[in-house]
Amino acid sequence: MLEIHDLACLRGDRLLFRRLGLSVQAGELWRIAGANGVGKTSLLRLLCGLATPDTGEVRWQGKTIRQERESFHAALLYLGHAPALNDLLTPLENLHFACAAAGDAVSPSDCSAALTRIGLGQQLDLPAKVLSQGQRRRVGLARLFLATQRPLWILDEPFTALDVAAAAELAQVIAQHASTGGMVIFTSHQEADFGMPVRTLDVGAFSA
Amino acid sequence: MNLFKFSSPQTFYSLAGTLAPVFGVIAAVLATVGLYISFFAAPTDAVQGEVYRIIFIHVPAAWMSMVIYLAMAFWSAIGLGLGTRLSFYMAKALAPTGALFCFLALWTGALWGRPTWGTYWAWDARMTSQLLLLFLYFGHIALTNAIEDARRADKAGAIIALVGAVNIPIIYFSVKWWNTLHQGSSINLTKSSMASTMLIGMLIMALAAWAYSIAVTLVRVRSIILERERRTDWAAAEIRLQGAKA
Amino acid sequence: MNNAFIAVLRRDLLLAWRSRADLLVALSFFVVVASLFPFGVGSDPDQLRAIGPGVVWVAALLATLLALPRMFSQDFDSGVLEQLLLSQEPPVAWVSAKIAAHWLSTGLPLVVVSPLLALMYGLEPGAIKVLALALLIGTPILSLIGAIGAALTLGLRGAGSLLALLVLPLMVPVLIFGAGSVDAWASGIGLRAHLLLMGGGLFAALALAPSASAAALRITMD
Amino acid sequence: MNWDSFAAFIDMGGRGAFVWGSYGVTLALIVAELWALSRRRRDTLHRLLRLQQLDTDRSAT
Repeated sequence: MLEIHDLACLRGDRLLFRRLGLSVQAGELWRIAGANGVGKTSLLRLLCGLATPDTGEVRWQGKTIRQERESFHAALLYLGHAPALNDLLTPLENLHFACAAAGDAVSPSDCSAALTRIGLGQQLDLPAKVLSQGQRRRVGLARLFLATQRPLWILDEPFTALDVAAAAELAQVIAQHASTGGMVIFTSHQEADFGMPVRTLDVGAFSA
Repeated sequence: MNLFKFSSPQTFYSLAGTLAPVFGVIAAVLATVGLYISFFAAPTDAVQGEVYRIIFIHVPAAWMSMVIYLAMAFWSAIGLGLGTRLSFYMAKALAPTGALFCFLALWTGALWGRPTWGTYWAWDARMTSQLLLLFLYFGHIALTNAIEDARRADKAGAIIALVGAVNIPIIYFSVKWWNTLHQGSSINLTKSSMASTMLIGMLIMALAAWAYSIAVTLVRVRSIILERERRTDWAAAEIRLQGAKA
Repeated sequence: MNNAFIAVLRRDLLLAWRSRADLLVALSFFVVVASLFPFGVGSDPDQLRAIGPGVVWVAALLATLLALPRMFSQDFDSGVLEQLLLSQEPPVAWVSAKIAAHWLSTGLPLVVVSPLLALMYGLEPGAIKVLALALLIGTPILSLIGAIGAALTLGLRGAGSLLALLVLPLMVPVLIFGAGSVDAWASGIGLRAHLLLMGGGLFAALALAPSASAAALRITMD
Repeated sequence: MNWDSFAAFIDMGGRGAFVWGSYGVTLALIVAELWALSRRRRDTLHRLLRLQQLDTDRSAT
């Protein structure tokens, strides 16, 4: 269970938001809404501990994520705005590395299965730099299939550059994760049908 | 725990406001006494004649450049350890004065070296370490200025100050080893028998430099505090008040 | 613990192999810089023999400096660094792996090529071996110290010259004892003291630099 | 008193250039730092005042 108390975030000289509170229970789906530049990505980075808040706290299972860094990061999957790929490596190598570096024991065959499932079966051994923007995002998203044991998913604009079919499959994967007791926090411009209730948090409501 | 009362920027701001002029006056008094001793009370040196009087600012400058860098490392450690923003402000406020004294130590050392050794720069162990310390100061100031985000600049500056401080003794002893290897034992700038008046003069000038550094740092930290805490109510009021006058 | 270490080490070495052209460029920089000095100093053999070790060491410092930004910048731009910071294993693990991979791909080649330059400066066989040994112990320290600077200057404009200003003064002791060990051997004093001191420096750097770099990276990504 | 005349004091045993070169530059740099400090304080206050007005205008609209 993720709780946020009285969170404030300063970007350079501008106060993005303050007194932001949120409580995410198991099985919940949260969409972070707000105009561009209001601090959605900054909020997500605060939630996963990449950035330290000016004031306020983020708690995971009751303890602040600064104290419980290791166990929090074991339970978290964060997919940033840019897909974390290296252009010289193939999608298979990138995905396998991403899991191993995060500490998940995942075999190359699981990775290639995940990649084929997300529609990159033919591109397994091409260097990532030849892939299209949409294909690169899907390599990043393929990690979702391999991170089901991580309850908290924080996804920054997961639906961008995806065609309709891929977006529908992604929505289905997210809904399935939430229904099995996972928590998903994501930002998105387009509406997506998850077949379940989606709670929304408007960051603009907390802006200074 | 009123110790932490002073660690809040607001209370420290007013405290620094009262202390800065006090240390300024102390510095002025000590400097006049020190200068009187260095020029009028201290006798002419048998070996070096009058030029040794440069010692009365060369040695204090060299000491202060070292003391201020270690103070910066101290505040950096506290800032990183306890996360108190004020400690980072102190480290940032100290850097320019430290670099100034470091340059002065090199400048006066060179002007002293010319008549004594015949060259402005003789790769003497102490002077070479002083030069490297100046590079450490430039590195710290350049890094903190290159980073826009003030919070990241503070912490990055703190890390390089600590890494630098850990390396100072290593640099000093390796330069000393390297110097004695290539040049035999260097002429010790302060070897000439220290008449007591000379020693007293030097100590008073060192204390004057110390008081001066504190006064300047306190004034500089006040404007850093205002800059960084401008969103708080007390700082906004102070800015309106002082801004109108300035 | 070793999961992330091995994963990052293997990947970085694989990447180094795939972009080995860049590594050859960095290595050729080392050779070019070292071979410039005779044009400035003259080709008198005795003089070259005297300045040889020092020149090779300064060139090694500059070559390491040139290759340092690459240690983190590629992963910083692609977002991989963010994912690494979120790994459940402590950052010291994968930062050490990155530094080790950086040394293996850029530091070790300097050691391998140094005999070639030593010959160019007319050093006798014994001196060539001592120089290579000193570089073998010294270049990891350069990578370790450089990693802190690379982490601090990540993503800054003018990071190259800022990095040089930050780390070169800290590398002076390694330069002194590295170049000094060849002179000490040549003059019969023996190089044990120099190499022992550098060994001590290496262990100190191994203990402190990775955690300092990890802290710097966390601050940079804040 | 070491000096019998002001000229001797300035001459400093023939090393006047070096002694006054050191003390002069020290004095000059100290004065420069104090001047820079007061200018920095004034500029900071003016800049912060303008930023403040900017904020009040923005939140007023």
